[in-house]
Amino acid sequence: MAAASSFNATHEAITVRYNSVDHAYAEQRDIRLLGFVLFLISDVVIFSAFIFAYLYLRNSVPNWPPITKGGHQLPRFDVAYAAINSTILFGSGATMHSAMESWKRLDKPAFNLWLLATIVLGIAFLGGQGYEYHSAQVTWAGSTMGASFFTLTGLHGFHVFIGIIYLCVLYLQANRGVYTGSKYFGLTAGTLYWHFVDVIWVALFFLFYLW
Amino acid sequence: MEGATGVTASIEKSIAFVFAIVVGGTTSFQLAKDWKSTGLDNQVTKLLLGLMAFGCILVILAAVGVLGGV
Amino acid sequence: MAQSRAHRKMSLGPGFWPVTIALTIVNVAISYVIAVFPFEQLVPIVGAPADQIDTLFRFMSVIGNAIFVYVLGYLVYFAIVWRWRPSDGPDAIGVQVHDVPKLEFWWTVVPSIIVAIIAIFSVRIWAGMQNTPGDVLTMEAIGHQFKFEFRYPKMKNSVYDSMHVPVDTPVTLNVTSADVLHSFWSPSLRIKADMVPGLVQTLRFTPEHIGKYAIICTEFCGTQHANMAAALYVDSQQAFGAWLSAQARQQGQASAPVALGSGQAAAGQALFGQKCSTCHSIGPFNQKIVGPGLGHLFNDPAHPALVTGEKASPAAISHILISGYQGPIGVMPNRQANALSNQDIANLVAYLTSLSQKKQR
Amino acid sequence: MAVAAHAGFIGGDTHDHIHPEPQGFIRKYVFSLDAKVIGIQYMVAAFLFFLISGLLAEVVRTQLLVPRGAILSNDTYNGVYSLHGSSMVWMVIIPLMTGAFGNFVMPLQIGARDVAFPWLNLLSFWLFPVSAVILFSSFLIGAPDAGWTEYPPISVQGPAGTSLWCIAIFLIGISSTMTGLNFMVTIVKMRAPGMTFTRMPLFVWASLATALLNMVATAALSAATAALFMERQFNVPFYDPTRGGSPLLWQHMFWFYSHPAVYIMILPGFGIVSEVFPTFARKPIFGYKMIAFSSIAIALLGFMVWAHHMFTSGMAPWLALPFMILTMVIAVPTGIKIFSWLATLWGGKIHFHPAMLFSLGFIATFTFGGITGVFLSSVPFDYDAHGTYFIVAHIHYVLFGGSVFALYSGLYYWWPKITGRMMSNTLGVWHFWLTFLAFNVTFLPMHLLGLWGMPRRVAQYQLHPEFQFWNDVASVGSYVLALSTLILIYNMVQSLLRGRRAPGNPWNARTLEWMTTSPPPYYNFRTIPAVLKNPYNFGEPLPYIGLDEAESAGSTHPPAGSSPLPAHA
Repeated sequence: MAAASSFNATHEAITVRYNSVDHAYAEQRDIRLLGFVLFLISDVVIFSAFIFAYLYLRNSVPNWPPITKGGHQLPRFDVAYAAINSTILFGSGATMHSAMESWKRLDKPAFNLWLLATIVLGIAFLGGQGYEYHSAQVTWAGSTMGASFFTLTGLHGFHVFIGIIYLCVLYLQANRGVYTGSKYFGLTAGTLYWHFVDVIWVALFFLFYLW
Repeated sequence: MEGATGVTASIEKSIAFVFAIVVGGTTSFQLAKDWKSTGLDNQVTKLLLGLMAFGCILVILAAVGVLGGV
Repeated sequence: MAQSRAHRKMSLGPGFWPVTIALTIVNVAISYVIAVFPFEQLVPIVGAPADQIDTLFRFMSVIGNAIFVYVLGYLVYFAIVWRWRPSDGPDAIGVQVHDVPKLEFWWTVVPSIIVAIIAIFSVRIWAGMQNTPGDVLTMEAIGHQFKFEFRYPKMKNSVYDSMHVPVDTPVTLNVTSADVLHSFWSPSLRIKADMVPGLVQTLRFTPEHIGKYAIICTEFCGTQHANMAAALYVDSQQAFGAWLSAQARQQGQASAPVALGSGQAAAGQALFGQKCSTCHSIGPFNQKIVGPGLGHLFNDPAHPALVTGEKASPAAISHILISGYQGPIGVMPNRQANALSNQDIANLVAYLTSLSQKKQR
Repeated sequence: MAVAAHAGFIGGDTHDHIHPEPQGFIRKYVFSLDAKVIGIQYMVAAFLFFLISGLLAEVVRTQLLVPRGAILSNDTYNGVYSLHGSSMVWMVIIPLMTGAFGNFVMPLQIGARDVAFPWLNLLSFWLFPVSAVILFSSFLIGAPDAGWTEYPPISVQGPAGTSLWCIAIFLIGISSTMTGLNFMVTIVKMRAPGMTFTRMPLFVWASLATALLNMVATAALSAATAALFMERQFNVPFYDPTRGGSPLLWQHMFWFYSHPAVYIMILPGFGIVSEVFPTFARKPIFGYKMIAFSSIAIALLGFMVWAHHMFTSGMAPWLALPFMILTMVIAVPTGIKIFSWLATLWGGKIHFHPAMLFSLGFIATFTFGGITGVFLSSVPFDYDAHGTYFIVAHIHYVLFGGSVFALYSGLYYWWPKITGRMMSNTLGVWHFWLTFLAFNVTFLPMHLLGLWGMPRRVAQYQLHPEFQFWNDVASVGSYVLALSTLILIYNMVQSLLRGRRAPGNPWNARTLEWMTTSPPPYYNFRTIPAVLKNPYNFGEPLPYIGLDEAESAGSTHPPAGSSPLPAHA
């Protein structure tokens, strides 16, 4: 009977699926991981929408930076300064990756060190952004350049801020023993999130400073 | 904000250049080490690390004046 | 497999072919009606490209009608013929057929071909609309809340609310907006373009039939959007020339000073009813419709001065009527927009002054 | 049976539920984590908003009884139709399609105990009534007046309530994104063992396609409304052309969401019809794979056609052509679905249950709306019809004649499963015929009005009093439409109060949700069944093993001589 053989095949697949002792956790982990990656994708769409707005506004005027009503052209953003700040953020991505690798090697002290380094670098980046905002010559409401710049970098800065808080929580949880053995999905998610925040900055750095 | 001029800008660019070499090198090394790992999380991580290395290349290009020059 | 072979031997069901033939006859009949339906009598057409768009619409209607009649016809027919009958018993099931790949192939391919034909037809008409030769008359239409402004080359001032074009002359109409989005549409032109502030769009058409047609705003633009309209006059060449010179004469006159003393309050009252009462009441200042009430201009405590800050006087009122007003209270169009002659302005001032005097007594 | 002995092992038992069964009224019915309860909450709330926005529609039709406008000032009227549109789209149809039926039916159909992230689901739901209240409260401070599309710059200058509109739409957008994400993970990861993608019921396929749209497209809406809010409140230039912004930017961002949103509103409806047809025609769905594939094709193509709403807006003219052609291409997968449903009817044993009637009516009206949709995708014709009542007619043929008919069909179909009570078929049949006739009387004349010269969003048509007759016909039709809804309400109430108790599987349907009691227990299935085949093979044994005997009692097929389908009306 076709039905019977198909049942046997299904049955075997199910047996394999439930064979692992930790299958419940593994399954939950897979579900959460997929959910988290999809969340990152929808976040990418939000950034993309604002980036589209920026490109559209930029493309709809003959000069960029735009010329104000008074007839003077707005200044470009400071590339050299932003380049340093960018490397700080990218560096925090590298330290985060090292932290995760230390965790996988079960090297707790190295993990703590790298994670703290990541947090410090993240705060340094935010500070650098704050200084740039403080000394900026364009304003949020003053021009389309200011509108897209402050909206996008502000949204990104908000993500960095949330990320720093998340990393602090992870630091506390990891040292309280919330994560054990192969059960450390929170750390995976934190790493992915932090890398994602870094990569968004690559796009913003290119769009606002280099182009 | 208006870019810093003269000596300040050169110093800033040199710092950025050195930083970017270090970070980009580290990232590329990490990427190479993880190259064969599997699983959704690792695949995404590799993609993101690659893009970050690309970001470091952008910084280097900016520091040597290929990109972002007025 | 066995099932599908069995199904192939089965007939298509009782009455399938007669129904198909009947639906085809219905289709042909409706297609004929669509083809000869005098749509241009319901909404008269001005000229190219309206005729082509009507042809496209007829063509798509014939095809769309054919698809709809077959779908609806088979839907009803299948539902009746294959209905469950009590004699079938409660557990009766239908013919267990899952797939007929050949059929599915054809109902993917045939609609693809049909939409391809519609697409090609549309692209051809679209391309023709882009390439209308000759810019014999190039003019501008500008949307305002809630008026259409028309600008002609060589004419100093704009014309409001009516657009005149000469027959058999290709017209290039550049449309834009002074404030918010509007849309320039004439059902008789069969084309429209949104009027976007800061952006100029071009419409091209060639009027072929003399007459008066409607121009309508089809993009929401504010409170009075529903009443934003204008008239499109297709004139004979001579009439168009006469209209142009009359405009020039009127505009010359309009630059002469207004003789306020010659105003007639009664004529002003009639004019107020036509042109002002959609926005202004003759009650006190606070009795607003769109703009303030104008019944007590000289003696309302809520209205010590005009909205411009000047003290109310016949000269100040006529100034507002001439130049219009734009400020925190709202926007009032200027004399061109309201098509006010010097005599009209004098009459209105006389009427508004008389209102205040009446109240004082 | 040997199979039964394996059951516990195959699916695990009720203890592996994601979260323990809550106790107490609040945790059970208010802040419930259970997808079924959340689905019912969505249904109740959205139905309430349906009545409110339906009332707003009646106000619109009453206003247009006479050319000068019968009852309202222009400003009030503009607020009324804007809120009618906004709330029908975001507070009624989308929540009913994904929130209500998606939450109640989809996890049952894939044999899951719940959705992947119950807490996220709870949050998604509670954002919905909150945003609806914010939306409706905009009436208090000046309702948004620029229609549901809120094109700037008029929306930037619009009444204070426009900012509330932005907040409400932002929040409902976040809620939609989270629901999409949740459903996507649920469908990809939590299907019962053996339920391969080609064994999923078609409503699940439709939900999967919808989840993709919800997750990706809605994020663009959130960005667009956030920017509009910033421009209104903080004077940040995005859309105001006098300050370097672009009104067209909004249109691009808005339609990048709102075109896929039409598919969010119709794809689950396709799924519902694809469930109802086989059950009441007692036949397998014709062309299962093509229907499933076309859902995905429509979803993907749906991302690439947004600018067909902007042919007259001032894009570069040549850009219109690719958008026109892609839009026409969507007609092909949609046609495949319609032909497949027709073929499903052929050779069936069709029972005219109200659910079936609404699905049949759906085919008729949706086909009509689809055909006018192809008309509108043709650029030259769109130059004429854009922004007129022709558009109003088209959108109602696809959103009322399409989505709402499908929702009614789903309501009659799953009502016994949801409530455990049967509804009156006679009243259902009356409801269908009144709705169907009144719907066509209301919206068919609008095609004519549009081409004749009546623009949409007008509070008056005093310049064209000749439009009055057909406007009055439409208004009378809309009143009958409102009355027909009262029949539905009466039917639901009498069913809840004294309806016959529903068996687990009243229609002898074959998808998994009918393999448990009505209403389903908290954990859905005592033991998760294994799935052997596609569900639609009537005349074969049910393709499930490991079902709990007590729960699925009376649903093994065919139970000779028992529980006939409900008699005809």
